Amino acid sequence: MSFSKMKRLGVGIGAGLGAFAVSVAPAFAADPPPPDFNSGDTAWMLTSAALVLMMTIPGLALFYGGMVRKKNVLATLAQSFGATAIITILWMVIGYSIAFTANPDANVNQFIGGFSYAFLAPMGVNAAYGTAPHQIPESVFMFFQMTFAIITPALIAGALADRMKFSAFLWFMSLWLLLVYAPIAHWVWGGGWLFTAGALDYAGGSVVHLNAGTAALVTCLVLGKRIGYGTENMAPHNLVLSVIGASLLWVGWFGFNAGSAVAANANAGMAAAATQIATAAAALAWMFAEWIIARKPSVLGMISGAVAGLVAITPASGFVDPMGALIIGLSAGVVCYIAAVWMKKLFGYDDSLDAWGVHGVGGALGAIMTGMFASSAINSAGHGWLMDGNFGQMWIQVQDVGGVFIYCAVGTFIILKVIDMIVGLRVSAEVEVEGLDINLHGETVHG
Amino acid sequence: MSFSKMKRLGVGIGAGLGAFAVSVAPAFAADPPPPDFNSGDTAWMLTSAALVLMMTIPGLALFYGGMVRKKNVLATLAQSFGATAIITILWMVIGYSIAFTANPDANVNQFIGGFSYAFLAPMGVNAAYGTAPHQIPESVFMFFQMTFAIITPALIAGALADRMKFSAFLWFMSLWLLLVYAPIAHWVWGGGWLFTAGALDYAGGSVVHLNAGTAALVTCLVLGKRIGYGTENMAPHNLVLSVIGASLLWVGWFGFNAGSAVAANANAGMAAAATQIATAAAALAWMFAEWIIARKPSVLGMISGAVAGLVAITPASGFVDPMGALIIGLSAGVVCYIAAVWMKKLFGYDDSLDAWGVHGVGGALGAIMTGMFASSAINSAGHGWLMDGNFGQMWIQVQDVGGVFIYCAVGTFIILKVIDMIVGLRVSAEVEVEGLDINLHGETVHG
Amino acid sequence: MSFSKMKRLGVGIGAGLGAFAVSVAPAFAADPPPPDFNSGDTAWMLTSAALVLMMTIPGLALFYGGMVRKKNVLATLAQSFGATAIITILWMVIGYSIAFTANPDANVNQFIGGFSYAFLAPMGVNAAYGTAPHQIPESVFMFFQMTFAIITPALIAGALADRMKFSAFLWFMSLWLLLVYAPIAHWVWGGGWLFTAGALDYAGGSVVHLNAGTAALVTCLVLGKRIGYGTENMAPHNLVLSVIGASLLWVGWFGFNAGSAVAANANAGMAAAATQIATAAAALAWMFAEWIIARKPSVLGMISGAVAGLVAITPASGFVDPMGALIIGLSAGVVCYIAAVWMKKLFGYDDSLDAWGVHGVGGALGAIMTGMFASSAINSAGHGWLMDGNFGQMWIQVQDVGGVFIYCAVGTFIILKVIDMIVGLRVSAEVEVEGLDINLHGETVHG
Amino acid sequence: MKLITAIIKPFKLDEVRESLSALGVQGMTVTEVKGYGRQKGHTEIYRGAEYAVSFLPKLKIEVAVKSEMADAVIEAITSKAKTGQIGDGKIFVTPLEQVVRIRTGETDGDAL
Amino acid sequence: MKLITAIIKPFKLDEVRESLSALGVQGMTVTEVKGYGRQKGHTEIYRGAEYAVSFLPKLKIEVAVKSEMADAVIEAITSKAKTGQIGDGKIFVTPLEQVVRIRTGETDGDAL
Amino acid sequence: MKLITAIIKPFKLDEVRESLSALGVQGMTVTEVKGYGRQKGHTEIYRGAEYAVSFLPKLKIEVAVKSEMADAVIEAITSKAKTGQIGDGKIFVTPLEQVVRIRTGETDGDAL
Ligand SMILES: Nc1ncnc2c1ncn2[C@@H]1O[C@H](COP(=O)(O)OP(=O)(O)O)[C@@H](O)[C@H]1O
Ligand SMILES: Nc1ncnc2c1ncn2[C@@H]1O[C@H](COP(=O)(O)OP(=O)(O)O)[C@@H](O)[C@H]1O
Ligand SMILES: Nc1ncnc2c1ncn2[C@@H]1O[C@H](COP(=O)(O)OP(=O)(O)O)[C@@H](O)[C@H]1O
Repeated sequence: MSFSKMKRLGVGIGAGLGAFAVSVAPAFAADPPPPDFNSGDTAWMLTSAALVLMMTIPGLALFYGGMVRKKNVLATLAQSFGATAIITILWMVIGYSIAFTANPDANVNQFIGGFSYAFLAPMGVNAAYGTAPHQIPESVFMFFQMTFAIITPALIAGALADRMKFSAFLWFMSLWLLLVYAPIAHWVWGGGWLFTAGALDYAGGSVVHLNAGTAALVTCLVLGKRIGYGTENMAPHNLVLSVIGASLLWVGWFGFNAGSAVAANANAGMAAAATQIATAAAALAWMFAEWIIARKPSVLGMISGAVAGLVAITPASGFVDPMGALIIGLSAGVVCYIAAVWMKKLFGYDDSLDAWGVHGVGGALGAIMTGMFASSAINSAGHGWLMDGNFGQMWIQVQDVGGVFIYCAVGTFIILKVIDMIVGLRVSAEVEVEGLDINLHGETVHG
Repeated sequence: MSFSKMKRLGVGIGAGLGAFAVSVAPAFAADPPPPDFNSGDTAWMLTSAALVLMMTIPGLALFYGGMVRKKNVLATLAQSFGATAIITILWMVIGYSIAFTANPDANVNQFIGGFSYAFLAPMGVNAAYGTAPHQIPESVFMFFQMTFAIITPALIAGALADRMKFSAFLWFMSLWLLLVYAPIAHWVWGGGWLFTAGALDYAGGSVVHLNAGTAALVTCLVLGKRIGYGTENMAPHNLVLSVIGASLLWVGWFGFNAGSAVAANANAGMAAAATQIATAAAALAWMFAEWIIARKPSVLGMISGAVAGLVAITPASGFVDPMGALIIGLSAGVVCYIAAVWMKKLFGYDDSLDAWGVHGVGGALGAIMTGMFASSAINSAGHGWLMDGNFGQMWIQVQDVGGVFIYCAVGTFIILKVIDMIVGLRVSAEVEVEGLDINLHGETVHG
Repeated sequence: MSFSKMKRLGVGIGAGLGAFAVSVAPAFAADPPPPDFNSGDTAWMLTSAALVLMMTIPGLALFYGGMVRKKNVLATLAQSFGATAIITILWMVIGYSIAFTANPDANVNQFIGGFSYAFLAPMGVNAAYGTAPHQIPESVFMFFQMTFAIITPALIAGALADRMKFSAFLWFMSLWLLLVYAPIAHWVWGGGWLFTAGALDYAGGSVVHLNAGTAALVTCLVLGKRIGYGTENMAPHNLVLSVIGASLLWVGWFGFNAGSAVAANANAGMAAAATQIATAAAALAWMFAEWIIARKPSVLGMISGAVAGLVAITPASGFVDPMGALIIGLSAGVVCYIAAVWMKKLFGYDDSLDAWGVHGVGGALGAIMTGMFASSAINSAGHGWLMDGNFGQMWIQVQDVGGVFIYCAVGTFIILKVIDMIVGLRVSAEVEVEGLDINLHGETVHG
Repeated sequence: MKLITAIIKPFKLDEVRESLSALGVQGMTVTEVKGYGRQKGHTEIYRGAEYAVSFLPKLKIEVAVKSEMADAVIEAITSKAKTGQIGDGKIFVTPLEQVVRIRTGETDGDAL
Repeated sequence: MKLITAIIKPFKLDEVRESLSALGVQGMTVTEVKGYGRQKGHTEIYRGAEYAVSFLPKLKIEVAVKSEMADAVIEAITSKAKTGQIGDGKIFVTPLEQVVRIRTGETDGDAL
Repeated sequence: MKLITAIIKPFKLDEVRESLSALGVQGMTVTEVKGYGRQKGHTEIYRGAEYAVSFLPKLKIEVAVKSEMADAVIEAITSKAKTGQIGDGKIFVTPLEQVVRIRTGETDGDAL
C-alpha cells in the first residue's frame, strides 16, 4: 500500500477510534452530521473491493480449478469459496483490528495492532478513513482490506492441491490469517516496524504475494508430493477454466493495485497503467521464453506469465513510471518461468500449481525492483535507487522481503504441524487416488 | 431500498416530470444548463447497474444452468438471457412508469403508478433523480431499477426448470413483470401503501426475493413435478458453472445492496460491509449444518448458503450494523437449508432449483429480521425493535411480507392459468425426456 | 466517441504535451500541485477501462471459444489473450501517440498523429485530460483507450478461426494496430479529417466495429475456407462458453459506451440507457426472425442479436434518445441476422464466426442510423436528420463509413499479403484437421 | 459362456440393471455410444448452417453370463428396455471362450 | 451372422456410414475410443511437465450383418476409411450367434 | 485369433500398456466405460436428494492377438491390473475370425 495510504492510516485509525463515540452515541442522541465523504473516492473503493473479491471468486477458484485433474475440480473451487467465507467472518471478528488498528503499547504496535475493534463494534456508520477532501467511510476501507485478507491465504491453495483435508484446510486458512497475515499486514500497512522503516509496498508484493508464496512453499514441503507425481499424467483437465480465471484476476487486479491509492486520483491512474503494461509484458516474456525453449507457446504459459506480471508490479504500481513497469514485467515473466519450470524440477518439491514459483518469487522480485524503479516523479512518497539515487531503499526492501519470508516460513510451519497433530493434514491414499470431489464433498462433475 | 431513497423519490419523479419540459424544449431552444450531478454518485450507480445486470447474465444463468441436467443447460441459459431482453423492453415501454412515477389519483397511487412515462418519452437527458448535492441523472436511476426488474422474474426460473415451453416462459415473464412486479415495486418504493406504512426494505427482500420466491412456489405447484422426479438421477450436471454463477451473484450483489443507497456514501459502505458479512456467515452456517447432518460439506451447499445470506441481508443491509448482519446471515443459512432440504421433501413439491426455498424463505426471513435489527445508529430512517425498542416496526414488516405474498401468489396463479389456456405451459413428455436444448432451441452442448 | 469528448481532446493533448514539462521536471524539482481531478469522473473511467478489458478477456475469448470445435478452443482463447498482451505493449510504445497526439504538421495531422509520446515518456503522473471541473488523469484516458485498441483487432479473430498460424496472428494484430487502427482512430477521435468533418461516432461504430468487421471480411477472403466447410459438422462445441462471453460483452459494453462520455454525467447515463434498450431489442429481433424463419429460437441467435445491437448502438449511444435506441436495436437484429445467415451463404465466404456479418454490417448500419436519429435534445453536439432536420449529417456519416471501409480493406489486404510472404498465414492441412490446440500450443482440453 | 451386448435407450438403464440383479447377474459394463438406425435424428441449426444429427445417444450394456442364463437375461433386457417406439435397440449374443477375474485369477463360471 | 467392428479415424465416419447405407446396412453403433498402435502420438507440456499422449482419438464402429454381407461391408469400410497414412485402423470380425430387436422381439435376420 | 477384452481400474492403464508392448503387442483400443459389480459405489447428495452411484469408472482394453499369444497376454494383464481390491475387473476372451488392416488391406496375422 502506498506511503500516502500509510500517512492516512494514522488518521484513519484515529477517525476509527473517534468513531467509537459516534457509533455509541446515536442510541441516545441524533446523528451528528456525517463527515463530508468524497463520493468519487468512495465509488472507486466500493468498486475496487468488488473487483478484488471477484479475483478470488470466481477468479482464483477457476484459475486453480482448471489446472487440477477433473476428479478434484469441485474440491479446488470449494477451497477458494470456503476460504472467502471463513476469512470474512474472522476479519470482522478480530483480523481487521489486529492489522489496522493501533496497539495502545507503542512497542507492541511495532508487531501487532490492537483488539478494540473486535466485531467491528467501534466502527460507526460515519467512521471515516483518510483526510478531507479524500475521506471515505471506514466501512469501505475495512471491506476493501477484507478482500485482500481473503485472497492472500486463498492463494496458498495452489501448493496443497489434490491432497489436503477440507477440515484441515479451513483450520489452516483461519490460523494463518490471524497469526501470519494480520501481523504482517500490520508491520507494513498498519504502522508496524516495516512501515516505520519506510518499506515500499504499494499493494502487497510482500504482504500478499511473497507471504502467500512462502507459505505455499512450506506447505508443499510439509505435505509431500501428490501420489503419482512425476509418473502419472497430471495434465490440467480444463484450461478454459484457467483462462477465465486468469482473465478475471487481471481485470480484478485494477481494484487491487489502483484501489490501493484509496482514492480515484492520479496515483490510481498511474498504478492502473503500470499494472496493465507490466502484466502484458510478463505474459509475452513467459510466452516467448517458452516458445524458444519448449518450442511451443502454451496457453498456460501465457496466463501464468500474466499472473507473474500482476504479482511483480503489485508492490511497484503507483511508484514507477510506464518504463519501469515494462522492465519489471519483462523480468517477472522470465524469472517466474525459470522458477516454475526449472527451479521446481531442480529441487523436486511439488508446488502443484506453482503458488511459490509465481507468487513467492514474483512477489520478492517485485519488492526488490520497486526499490530500484520507484520514482519520486511518480509518487513523492517513493524515492528509488535508479531514478532518485536513493540506494538505501534497496536495503529497506531487502529487510521487507527477508522479514516477511522468515516470519511467514516459521509461522506457517508451526501452524501446519499443530493442525497435523490435531486433525491431520492429508487425505488417505484411497481418497487421493479416487478424487476429492466425491470423497470430501459427495459431488462430481457430470458435464 | 432505503428510506433516504424513498424520500428522494418524490423529488426524483418531480424532476422527472419537470424534465418533460426539458426534453421537449430542446427541439426549439438550446439546452438549459444541466443540473449539477454528483459525479461520484453517478459513477457508483452506473457501476451498480452493470453489476446487477451481471447478476442475471451470466450470474443467475450459470447458477441455474449448472444445476440442471446437461440436456437442458442451454434452455436454462436461454431463460435468463431471454428474460433480460424482453423485460428490458417492457420496462422501457411502461414498467418504469407503473413502478416509479406517481399516479395522478392519490388513491390509485397507493397501488399503482402513472402511465405518463410510457416509452420514457418524458425522460430528458437532464432529468434528475435525488436532491442536490446528491443528484444523479434519472436515466441512470431508470437503468439501475431496470436491472432489478430483470433479475426478479428471472429468479422464478429455478422452480420451472426442465419443463416449461419457451414461448410460455416469455409470456410469463412479461405479464408477471407488469402485473405483479411493477405494482409491488410501486407499493414499497414508488410511494404506494407499504411505502406510506413505513415498511423497511433496503434493496428488495420482499419486493424482489419474497416476491420471486412466492411466484416460484406457485409455479412449481401449477406445473407439477418433472418426469422421473424422485426416481431418476437429477444430479446437477456441472457445479463448476453453478460456482461461477454464485460467485458472480455475490460480487454483483454489492451493486444491488450498496447501490440501493443511490449514492456512494456511508450508507452504501455499511450496506456493503453488512452484505459481505451476512453472506459469508450464511455460507458457513449451511455448510456446517450439512456437514453435521449429511456428513459432508457440499459445494452446492456452500454456494446455496451464500445466496441465502445475500437474499436475507438484502432488505436489512443499510439498516443494520455488522453484528446484526452476522446474526441474520447465520439464521438464513440454517433456515434456508431446512427449507430447501426438509420442507421441500415434507410437502413434496418440485421446486427444482429451490427458488422458493432460498429466495422466498430467505426474503421473508430477512424482511422480518430487518424489523428486529434495524438500528437508527446506522440509518436514521430505520428504527428497529431490538436496537431502538420500536416493536411497531415488526408489525409493519409482517404486513410487508403478507401483502407481497398474498398479492403475488394470487396474481401468479391467474397469469399461469391464462397462459396455460392460451399457449400451454408445459412441454410434451417426449420433449421433456429427450431434453429442451435440442427440441426447443435446436442446439446441444458438444463439449 | 462523443463530440464533447472530441472538444476535450484538443485540450487533452494540450495538457498531455504540457505534461511533458511536468514529467521531466521532477527529476530536478518538486512536483507542482496536481491539477484538481474530478474523482467521480476518474472513478468511472477507471471502472470503464476495467469493464472494456473484461470484454476481451474473458468476454470475447469465450464468445468465440464456444463457437469453434473443441480441438481449437484453447487456440481461440490464446488469440484473444495474446492480442491483449501484444497490443498493450505496442499501444504504450507508439500506438497511443499515433492515435491521440497532434502531429506537428497540421496537414499530416489530418491523417496521423505525432510520435512524441513514444513509450508514454511525456505522460507525467499529473498530466490531465479534459477541462476542469471534469479533468481526469491522462494515464486513465490512455488506459481506457488502450482497452479499445485491444478489442478492435481481437474482434477480427472471428473470421480467421481454426486455420491461422499463431505467429502470423500476432504479426497481424501488431501491424494492423499500428497501420490501420491507430490512424483511423486519429481520423475520427484524434483530430483528423473525419473529426474535422464532424462525423458522429460516439464510441466506435466505424472506428472499432466497421473497421474490425471490414478487416475480418478481407481476412477470410484471403485465408480461404476452413477444410470441410459446408460438408463437415462444424457446430459450436459449447455454447455455454459463448453465452458467458456474450453476457460479459454486454455488461462490459457499458464501460465502452457510457465510458465514452469520459465522465460520469448525463451523457453517460443516457448512453447506458440507450445501450441497454438497443441490445435487448436486437436480441429479440434476431430471436423472433429466426423463430419465424428457422422455426426455433436458438440461443446462439439470441446472443448474436444482442451483440449486433451492442455494435449498432455504439456510434449512436449518447446521441439518441430511448426511442431511437429501440429502433436502431430492432433494425440491427434483423439486418445482421440476414447478413450472417443469408448474405454469407449467398457469397460463400467463410466468415467463420461472423465477425463481418455482425461487427462490419452492424457497425455500418449504426453509423448511418446515428446520422438519422442523433438528437440535439440529447446531446447538443449531435444534430441528426430526423430529429433536427440536419440531412447533411447523413453525408458525413457516409464519408465516415466509406473512408474507414476503403482504407481498412486496402490496408488489411496488404498487411496479410506481406505476412503470408514472410511467415505464411495458414497452418498445414494436417494441423488444421487434427486441431490447433495440440499442434500450436501443445495442450488439449481433457475436461 | 455368452457375452450379451445390448444397445438400449439411456433412460432405461436403471430398470434393466435391477431386473438383471434380480436374475442374479452380479455385474455388467456400460458404455455411452451413439446409434444409427431406423429412428431418425434431429437437425441442429447454427446461424443458418444446418447439421443433421443422425446418431442418437444410446447405452451399450455388456453382460457375461453362463450359457444357460443367456435366454433369461435376453428376456429380461427385452422386457425392461422396451418402449415400443422405434429406437429401442438391439441385443447381440456372441460366444465367450474364457473369463478371468483379475483380482483372484478365478476363471470362467467362478469369475462371474 | 457376423459382428464387424472397425476402428477408424474420426473424420471418416460420415463417408463410411453413407457407403454402408448404400449397401443396405440399416444401422450401426459408434463409440469414441482411444487407440494405441504404430501411429505415434503427441507430447503435451505444462510448465515444463511433459506428458506423452500415446493414445489417439478413434471411432469404433460396430455393425451386425448377415454372414453373406460381411465381405461387402468389410470392403466398403476399408475403401472409405483408408487414407494410406499410419493409423487408419483395423477391422475385426467376430461370430454373432443371435440378434434380437428389443422393440419387436424379432430375432436374427429380421432384427437387423 | 482372439479378441481379448479387459475391464480394469483406470489408473492401471499405463502399466498394462507397457507390459503388453513388452510382449510385442503392437496395438490396443481403450474405451471409457462404467462398471457395475461387487465393488460398491458412492452416494451423492444434492440439497438432500441422494443419488446412489452404483456404476464406477473403468477402462475397457481390447487387444486382438494371435491365439498362441492369448495366454501370455491374459497373464500380463492379470498381473499388472491386479490390486487385490474388489473391483479390479475382468478379462473376456472371444474368438476372432478375421482381422483387416485398413491402411494396407493386410489380413489376420499380418494385420496385427
Ligand atoms: N446392424 C446394426 N449393427 C449394430 N448396431 C445396430 C444395428 N442396427 C441398429 N443398431 C443399434 O440399435 C439402435 C436402434 O436401432 P433402430 O433401427 O433405430 O431402432 P429399432 O431397433 O427399434 O428398429 C441404433 O441406434 C443402433 O445403435
Ligand atoms: N492389436 C490390436 N488390438 C486392438 N486394436 C488395435 C490393435 N492394433 C491396432 N489397433 C487399433 O487400430 C488403430 C490403428 O493402428 P495403428 O497401428 O496405429 O495403425 P495401422 O492400423 O495403420 O497400422 C490403433 O489406434 C488402435 O485403436
Ligand atoms: N458379468 C459381467 N459382465 C460384464 N462385466 C462385468 C461383469 N461382472 C463384472 N464386470 C465388470 O468388472 C468390474 C469389476 O467387477 P467387480 O465385481 O466389481 O469386482 P471383481 O471383478 O474384483 O469381483 C465391474 O465394474 C464391471 O465393469
